[in-house]
Amino acid sequence: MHLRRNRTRALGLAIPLVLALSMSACGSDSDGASTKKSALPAANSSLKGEIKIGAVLPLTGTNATIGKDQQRGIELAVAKINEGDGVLGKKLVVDIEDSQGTADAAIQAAKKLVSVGKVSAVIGEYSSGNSIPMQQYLQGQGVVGVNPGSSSIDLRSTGELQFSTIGLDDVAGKFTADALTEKGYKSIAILAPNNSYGTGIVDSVSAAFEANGGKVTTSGLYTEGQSDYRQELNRLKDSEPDAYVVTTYGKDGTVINKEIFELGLTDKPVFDIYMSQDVPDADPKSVEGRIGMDVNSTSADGQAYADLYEQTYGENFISSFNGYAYDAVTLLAEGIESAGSADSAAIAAALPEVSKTYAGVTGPVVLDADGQRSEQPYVIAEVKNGEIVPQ
Amino acid sequence: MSIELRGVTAGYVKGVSVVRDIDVHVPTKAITTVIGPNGSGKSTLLRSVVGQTPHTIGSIVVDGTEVAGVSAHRRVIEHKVAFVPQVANVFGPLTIQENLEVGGARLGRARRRQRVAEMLDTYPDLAAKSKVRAESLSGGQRQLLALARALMTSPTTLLLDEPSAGLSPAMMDSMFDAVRNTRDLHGVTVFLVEQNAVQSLEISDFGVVLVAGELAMQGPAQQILADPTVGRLYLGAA
Amino acid sequence: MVDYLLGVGILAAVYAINALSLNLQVGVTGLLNFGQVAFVGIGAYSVAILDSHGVHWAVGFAVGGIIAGVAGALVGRLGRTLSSDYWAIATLALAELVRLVALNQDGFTGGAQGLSAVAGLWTNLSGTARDTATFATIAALLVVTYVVARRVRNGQYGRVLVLIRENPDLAASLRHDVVSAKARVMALSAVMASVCGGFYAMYISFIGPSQLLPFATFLVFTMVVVGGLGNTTGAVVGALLITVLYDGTRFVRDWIDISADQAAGIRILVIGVVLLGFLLVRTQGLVPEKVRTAHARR
Amino acid sequence: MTEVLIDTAVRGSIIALLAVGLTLVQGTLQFANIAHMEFATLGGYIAVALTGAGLGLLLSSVLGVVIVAVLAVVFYRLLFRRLLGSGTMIALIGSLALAIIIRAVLQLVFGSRPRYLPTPLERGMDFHGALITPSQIRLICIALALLATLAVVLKFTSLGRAIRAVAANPDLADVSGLNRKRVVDVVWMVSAGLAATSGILLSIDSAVGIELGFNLLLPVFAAAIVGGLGSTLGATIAAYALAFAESFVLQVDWGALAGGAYHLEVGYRPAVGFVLLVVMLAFRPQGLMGRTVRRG
Repeated sequence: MHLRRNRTRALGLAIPLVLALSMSACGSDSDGASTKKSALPAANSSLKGEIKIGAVLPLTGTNATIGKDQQRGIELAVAKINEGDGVLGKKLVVDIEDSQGTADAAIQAAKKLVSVGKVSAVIGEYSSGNSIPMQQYLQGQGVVGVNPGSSSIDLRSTGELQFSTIGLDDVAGKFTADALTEKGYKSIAILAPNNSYGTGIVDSVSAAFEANGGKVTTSGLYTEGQSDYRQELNRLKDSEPDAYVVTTYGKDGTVINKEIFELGLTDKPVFDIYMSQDVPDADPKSVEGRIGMDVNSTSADGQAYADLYEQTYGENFISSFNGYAYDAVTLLAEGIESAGSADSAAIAAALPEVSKTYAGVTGPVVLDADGQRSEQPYVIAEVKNGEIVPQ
Repeated sequence: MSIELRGVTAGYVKGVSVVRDIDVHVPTKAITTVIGPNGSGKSTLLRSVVGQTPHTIGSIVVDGTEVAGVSAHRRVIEHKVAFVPQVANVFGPLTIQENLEVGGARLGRARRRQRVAEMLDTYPDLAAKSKVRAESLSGGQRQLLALARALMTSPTTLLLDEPSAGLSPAMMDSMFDAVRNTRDLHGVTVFLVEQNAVQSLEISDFGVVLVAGELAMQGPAQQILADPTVGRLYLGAA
Repeated sequence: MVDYLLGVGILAAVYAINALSLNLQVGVTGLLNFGQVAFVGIGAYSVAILDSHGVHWAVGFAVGGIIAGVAGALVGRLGRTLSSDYWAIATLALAELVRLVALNQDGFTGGAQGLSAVAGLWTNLSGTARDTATFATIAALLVVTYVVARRVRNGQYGRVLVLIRENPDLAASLRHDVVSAKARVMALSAVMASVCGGFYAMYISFIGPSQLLPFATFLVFTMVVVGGLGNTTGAVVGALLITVLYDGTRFVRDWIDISADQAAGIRILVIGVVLLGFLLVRTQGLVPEKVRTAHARR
Repeated sequence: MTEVLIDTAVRGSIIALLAVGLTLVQGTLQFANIAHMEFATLGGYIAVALTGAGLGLLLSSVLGVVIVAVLAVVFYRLLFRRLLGSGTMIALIGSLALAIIIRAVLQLVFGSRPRYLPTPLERGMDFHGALITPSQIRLICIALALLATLAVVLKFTSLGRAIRAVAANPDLADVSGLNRKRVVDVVWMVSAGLAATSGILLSIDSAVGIELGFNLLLPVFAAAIVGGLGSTLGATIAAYALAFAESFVLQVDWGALAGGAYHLEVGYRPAVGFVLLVVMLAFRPQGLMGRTVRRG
């Protein structure tokens, strides 16, 4: 391990023009493996052969933090399964590919998994804009797809081989709107990223909140990857709502949270949709006291899982999304077990049935007629002393 | 001060020479004019002396020192060569005063100031407009400014590329006067290229004729002027 | 594995068409188009948008070709008074404008989400057979493009284009209509690029604004430079090599133990180093253009 | 409206610091350096690295500027001299390649997540109804001071005169005895230093990411071109004008013209620069302050 890492360094130094490498001493902390505290349990040695499934995650790009967290969920699930009886007596292997956070790279990665790896199921991705085309591609190839992180309602119609272990925005939007109404806010201003997730959540929250008799003063969509979002935030501020509702992705969230603080938006309540997406990356001072909703990772079985996570990686969940990835792997494994083969169509047929009795670490995952998770425990939380705590 | 060209071959692109195997002697404190038809390589020859043709072979000796391979700005500083190009011969966005100051960039501050004053004295036309941008000057004034700029460093050798190009007949006369005065007053060796062969040869001591990149003739200016072939071809004589 | 190789082959052929188009502009005519990806996008979006309204792909190709051709001609005319570096920046800005529209006009283009489930080719086949048929189709398309590009390059018109690159003043003084010649070559190249874009959208079943990022253009620039600016065969060779290199680096993480972030960095770094290396050490590329060596430029 | 002015001052300063450098290099070498914007990104990351190594913010920033300035000269001598020998087109593509390489290396070293300089989070101060943070005030002041210094140096010192002379007529500068190579070295150093300053100021104001420089590419080119390439005063004015336009079009209620209420999507902000750029290039390629039409 050490040898290999050194070789990588040497390779980097050999590349001409890499003057900046002088700074590599204070370099990257993005290597997931290196932060591990205790090793994952070894696989059961009686397992013979392999069953391979794929995963396409945003390991680089805007959502790299989430991708890394999803990868952890997968690692934990695989370790748990292989520590026990494996799948059909074989060892479960998950090939993880990087989607680079873009749709075409996600599809290319899926193509590689399908054509080289011959996998019968692919887990992924995180952004709806990537998950939707990827699932459509998988559907065309007759491969099962399981979405562990996207919430656009368009995922309902990607095909009968496609599933989600996370509740979609129609579920989340209703929950959010009800929470806002319950807190007594009469008007809200919404900011979301300009992508399919953002447009979806704005639509579903707005519709549900207005149905509750509330008013949406303005809704803004921001372009990801900018260095400054003051324009967008000033628009929210100028519309003078009772509360601001924001949902961002980590990378932009840090800048947005900083500017929310600087521009004094924190004088009013700031409600965060999927808090764990952006709060962990933000300057703690800028999000202190922030309220918001998030998916609830801690179900009955969840606490043991949370402990295992903490033990293995030496820190608390960095997002909520590891759990859905964990559930995606475990549910698929149970589906394969129940189908008795790794054939895509057989797995797809078995999954809804299996899901009825499956107790996930994120709670029950009952798949509806569209293969989508029909129940989703959410939680209202707030940031206290830099930690997200349930309210 | 004298210039010796021996076997000079020069061009802008490697392997494509514009002038070939030129041997020319430019005597000290004399005015020597190069004439020849368009495209005969007159300017290229001149530019090889100041070091502005990228590819030059042969020997160029200025005042006893080989300068081939020496960069243009060092030829100017160390070998006291000054050059006035034909077009783009002033710094347009800079004022007249600034143009002169750039010409004397290598002088000390006090010396530079003194030279600027001297130049403005010598050319009262320029003095009146010293704070004006050079690009707003007329063609003749520009040519004068270019000359003054070149003289800032008190050169011993002055190279002029078609100083009369584009000037009105009256301006042309004063230009040639200025060239001759410069030589007479400062004892400068002048090597110039001219389209206007008759007038330039009249103020010159020696002449050089280039044809298609090769040396056709050289000798005293009067002799060239009198040569019937040259006269018929380049001097517009009947 | 066969399927994956076919996939790489299809991708390489798509890129080769793109490179042939860019080579006509940059290599032959000296028009530094940094916005090539916009033409590709026009083709891809035309096919995808019309497909989502149930229109046959052939119509999509035709519409995309016409729009791209007109756009190309207009951009070519924009070059009238501009020096090459200004024009390059202008094309980059135009391409970014196209991307911005694609991103923000969500009713039309699907916005950030793009348009997915674009109908593929050979839907009556499946598996390897389908990939093989798709590969055969794009290969045939590549051959046609190659023949056209070669004829243009080696014909009278091609000589005018090279003259425009080497010496625009001379070209104008020889009474060549420089503006019109530029506009025509831009139009032709734009049509080629739009066809390749339409095909790509069908093959990958998706088009979105993230595919219109400038890096897509720069990748094709690398292909053209590596192959040899101005050489038609070179463009194809460069496209093949760079596709294999770029797609191959996807496997880097399978061989050495690095983080995904670093792997992504290396993939981009490889392209940058190859491009710069060729420009510095072997400017003429692998398959040099003949005229270039004879008249070295200043 | 105060918001628009603050916005203009902040963004205009960032763009101006980059645009004057771009325009200086363009003026002296007649080539558009696409990698120029990456000097800003480099500056930000080097400052991040140095603060991470325990140096103070001010020292890290100054060192960052110096390191980038030196690097730029190294790039110029090792790469661009040779590339320029093969023509401006090759140099332009080469600068693009360098930009890609710098970004890739930064991603390799720092990862793709944004980095922050250790500055305290500060609440904005009320300034005629809009909020401005102390770091923004510093940003504007530093930028204006640097731009003014540059203007004075260019106008009144012999170095400035030499730079202007080389920009106006490089060949004539040679035969006037100016050491053009040295002047160009200085120009690279100064413009890269200004770019790095811009990047560091932006990093302090928000964050530094891999895309920092690239996101500024077109606005900066727009400012430099609109200002008339080679004119630093023009570039400065154009930078602030562009920033104002970007902010203004978003504030205007375009719908009011038709009786409704419609504000342009904020996502279209970059389009202002693109459109300005293309319109300028189509109709007035010499720029607002440009005096001569360049070679076609």
